[in-house]
Amino acid sequence: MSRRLLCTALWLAACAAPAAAQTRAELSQRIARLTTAFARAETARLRADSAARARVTFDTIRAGPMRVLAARSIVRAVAPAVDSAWRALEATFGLSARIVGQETIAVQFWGQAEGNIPFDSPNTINLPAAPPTELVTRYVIQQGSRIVRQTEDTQLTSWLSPQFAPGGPALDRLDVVYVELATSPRSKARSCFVGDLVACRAALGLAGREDPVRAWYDAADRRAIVRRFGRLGGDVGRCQRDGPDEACEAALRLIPPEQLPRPLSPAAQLSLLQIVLDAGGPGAYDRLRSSAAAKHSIEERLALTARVASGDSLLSAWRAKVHAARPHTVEVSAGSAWAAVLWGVVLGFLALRSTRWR
Amino acid sequence: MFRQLLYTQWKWSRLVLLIICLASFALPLLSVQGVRPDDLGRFDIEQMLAGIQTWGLLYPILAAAAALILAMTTWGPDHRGKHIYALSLPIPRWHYALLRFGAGCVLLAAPVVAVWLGALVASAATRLPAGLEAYPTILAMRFALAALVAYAAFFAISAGTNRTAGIVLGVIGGLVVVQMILLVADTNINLVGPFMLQLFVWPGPLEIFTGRWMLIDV
Amino acid sequence: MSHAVEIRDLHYRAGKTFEIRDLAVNVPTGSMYGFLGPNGSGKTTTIRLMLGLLRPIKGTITVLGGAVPRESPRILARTGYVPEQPHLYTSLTISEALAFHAAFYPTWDWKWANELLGQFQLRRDQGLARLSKGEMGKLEMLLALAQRPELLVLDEPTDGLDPVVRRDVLTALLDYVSQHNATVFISSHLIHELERICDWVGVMDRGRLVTELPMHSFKSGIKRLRVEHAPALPGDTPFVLLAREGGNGSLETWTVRGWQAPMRQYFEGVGASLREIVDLDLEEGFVELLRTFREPTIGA
Amino acid sequence: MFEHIDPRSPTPLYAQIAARLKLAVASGELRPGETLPSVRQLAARLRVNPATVVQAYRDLEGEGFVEMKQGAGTFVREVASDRRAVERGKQAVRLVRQMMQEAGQIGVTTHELTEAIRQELGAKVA
Repeated sequence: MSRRLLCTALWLAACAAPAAAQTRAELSQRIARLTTAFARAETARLRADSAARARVTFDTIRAGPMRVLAARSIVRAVAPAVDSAWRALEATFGLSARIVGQETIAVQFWGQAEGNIPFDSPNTINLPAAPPTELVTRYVIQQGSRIVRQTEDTQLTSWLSPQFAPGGPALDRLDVVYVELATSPRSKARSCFVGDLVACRAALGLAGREDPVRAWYDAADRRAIVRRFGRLGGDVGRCQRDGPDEACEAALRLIPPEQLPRPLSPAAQLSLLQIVLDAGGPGAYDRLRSSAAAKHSIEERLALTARVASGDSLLSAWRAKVHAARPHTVEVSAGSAWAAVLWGVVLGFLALRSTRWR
Repeated sequence: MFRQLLYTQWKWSRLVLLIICLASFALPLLSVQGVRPDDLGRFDIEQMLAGIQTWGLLYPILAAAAALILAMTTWGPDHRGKHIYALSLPIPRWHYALLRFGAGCVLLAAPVVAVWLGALVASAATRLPAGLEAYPTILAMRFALAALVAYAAFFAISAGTNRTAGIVLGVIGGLVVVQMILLVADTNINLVGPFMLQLFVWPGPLEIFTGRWMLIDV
Repeated sequence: MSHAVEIRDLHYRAGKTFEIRDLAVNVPTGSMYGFLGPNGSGKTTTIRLMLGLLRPIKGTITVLGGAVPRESPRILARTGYVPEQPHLYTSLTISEALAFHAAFYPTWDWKWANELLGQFQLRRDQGLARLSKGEMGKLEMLLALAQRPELLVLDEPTDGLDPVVRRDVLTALLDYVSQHNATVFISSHLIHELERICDWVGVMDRGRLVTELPMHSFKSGIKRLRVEHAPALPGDTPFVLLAREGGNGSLETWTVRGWQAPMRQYFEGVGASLREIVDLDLEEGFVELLRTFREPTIGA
Repeated sequence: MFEHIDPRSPTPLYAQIAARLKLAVASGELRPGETLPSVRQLAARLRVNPATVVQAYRDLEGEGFVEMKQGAGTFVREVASDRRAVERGKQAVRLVRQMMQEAGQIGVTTHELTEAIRQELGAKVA
């Protein structure tokens, strides 16, 4: 995880430098040198940890194929969380959930009797002292689903938002998605909201190999995004000063594709996925993973998983569901209306009983 | 009998009622000024909704102000005359207070209708982007309910004797003082907090004030 | 003889300073009952208690057959009230005040009201705030009379008004009383006026009722006697000796209450001689009565 | 006619009104058959309690001077001339008694009083 962040930081620093002086080749040379130095430091750290670990006693909690390492003093607290985590993972990922057994997960509480144990497992969860069980469960689920999703095919992973995990945020909040669609400044989101399925496909990033800078935004969107950058020279400056659209496009191309802000937030994608998994029934996720081999587009794979004829019908089903979840934000609920009337009567009655009249 | 009470109350409050009605009519119109496509012909919807929301804060304040002023003009003359005239009238006291309350509610209908008309005019006059809708009637209903609750509260307070008003203020003052002492002694017992919260949560009287006062929303 | 107003051992206290203790008042139906008393003697409070505006601590008040305060709404519908201070909504005009008042009284008589408006030369569109004291007094009386009440409770209706206004108000009152047999309970400091129109007198002082008599027996009962060679100790006298002042030499002046003609023999009996009997009018009688009521008489 | 009705005098108002009316009948000021002012008018004019006027009229009716007809008002009755003379005599006696009482108060002896009367009468006769 941290390596990836390091690269993006370098990229951004590189783009920010004046483009005329640095060619692309020099940039990639410098990054390669830095990553090798980082790798050498990492191996040294691992060798030191394994020596310290031998001296400390800890247990392995098993739930199905899942193996969680924890210090003896906190095993009683962690065990129930591991069980419920495993159940959630199995419910969502079906058979693929067994992949979680390939790696061990380590859990440590802050200030536990045994102190900080340098586990060699890449999935170490450090939690505050005596955390509530749901917190432990949520972290274990996240680690578990990360392990399972590591082995997803690149096409699925690049589309699916990293936040996707059983019980994750905003999986079923269609009303939040509705509000986003209705109020999003992006043209693709707005036309999707109005009914243009092609726009929905682009907004949800299902359009396959197309060039995101051109597919995801129209001219106004591109200018709006570039305008949000800081005061910079070159294409960015020209675009900000109402230059031609090409300047905005060039400015956007400086950012790596996966860093470009998608027209719709991950919540929208997650809601689509949720609909697919619900429609697909048990083992839907397994089918989604196995359909990678058939070289379908991500949209076709989703349609297959959801046992729906075509991508369009899936998208229109999704759109219909979102529209149906329109939140009644402004309405006065019957409860509060009656409460107000009741309070009016009660307070009014108080005045009638008032002793003012003596 | 009711007609006469209504007439006197109308005579006492007609000037300030007119001002309130004008404000109630103008408020929705002002709140939709921000709903226009920007220079790129696009609707910056978050911006617009934020603008409408800030304008929306004025509705509960206006409802409460209208209710307060009406309650004061209802009981003002009686207070000045120490209620002798009201007491000498041949109707039971609760009947007199009930008629006064009814007359107040009828007068309160004026600002409510003004808000409703203002909202209707405002929503008719603005071109809304897809996805946004205008809710004039719901806004007016919420305004009416808020005004009713506020009017009933102020009506009860100003009808009460100075003694009861004193008791009520004393209790509130006492609570705040005790709360201060608790804070100073940095125990984290919070008396006022949950009580205040209850006022604004559902069964509480002021819950109607905390709704979304938005003429235009998703 | 039934009473329009009956008050039995009434007990009321306002704050610590003032108290009405076991007060009993009986106003005969159809009479004009004059209610006398110095300032601060509790007249206005008694009137407010009588109308149910205030609640007594103890005691029963029956007005027009109804118990106050339980049935006060029905009683107030048949009672005209003119308070000591004007109590109407000053923001209204006269016609609005009339319309407002009329709405509450089923027995309201518009013809009589308009007639009185003419008599009192009150302009309909005049605002009450701009009325003079006299005009307000007339309006208050008008409102009370125009509702054709069976009982009129007037709290110093004409005090502080100029004679012309007083005359108009009194003639209207008498005019009304002569047409409808209504009971009038009038409290006033203008004793000559009460002497003229009242046939009953009640005197109240410091929250207690001093006396309650028909006007005629009240006035004839109180005399000032010029007595010569009066004995030092009068002993038990057939009348109530209120006060006794040594005049010049052996001539003394006795103020007595409950005097009747045959009581002359008492003086022969004690060897004194009754030189002269001086009649007192209501005001002198009232003043004497109060003076002696406050300080106990020498002899008694 | 009722200038000197005095509410402050000990004699009750109804008696004063009745006496004044009797005097008027006796002296011929009120002719027989004339109607007396209605209770309402007289009470309003004198600003006295109407019950007082009613009582005065009833006394007069008792003594046969007037006749109250229901709804039509009160009429002076035909009074025989000797009744009127008797009435005038009674009034004279009342005046003399009052004069003697006032004389007693100011210490005038009866002799001086009769002397003054004779003198006055002598001046008038002469």
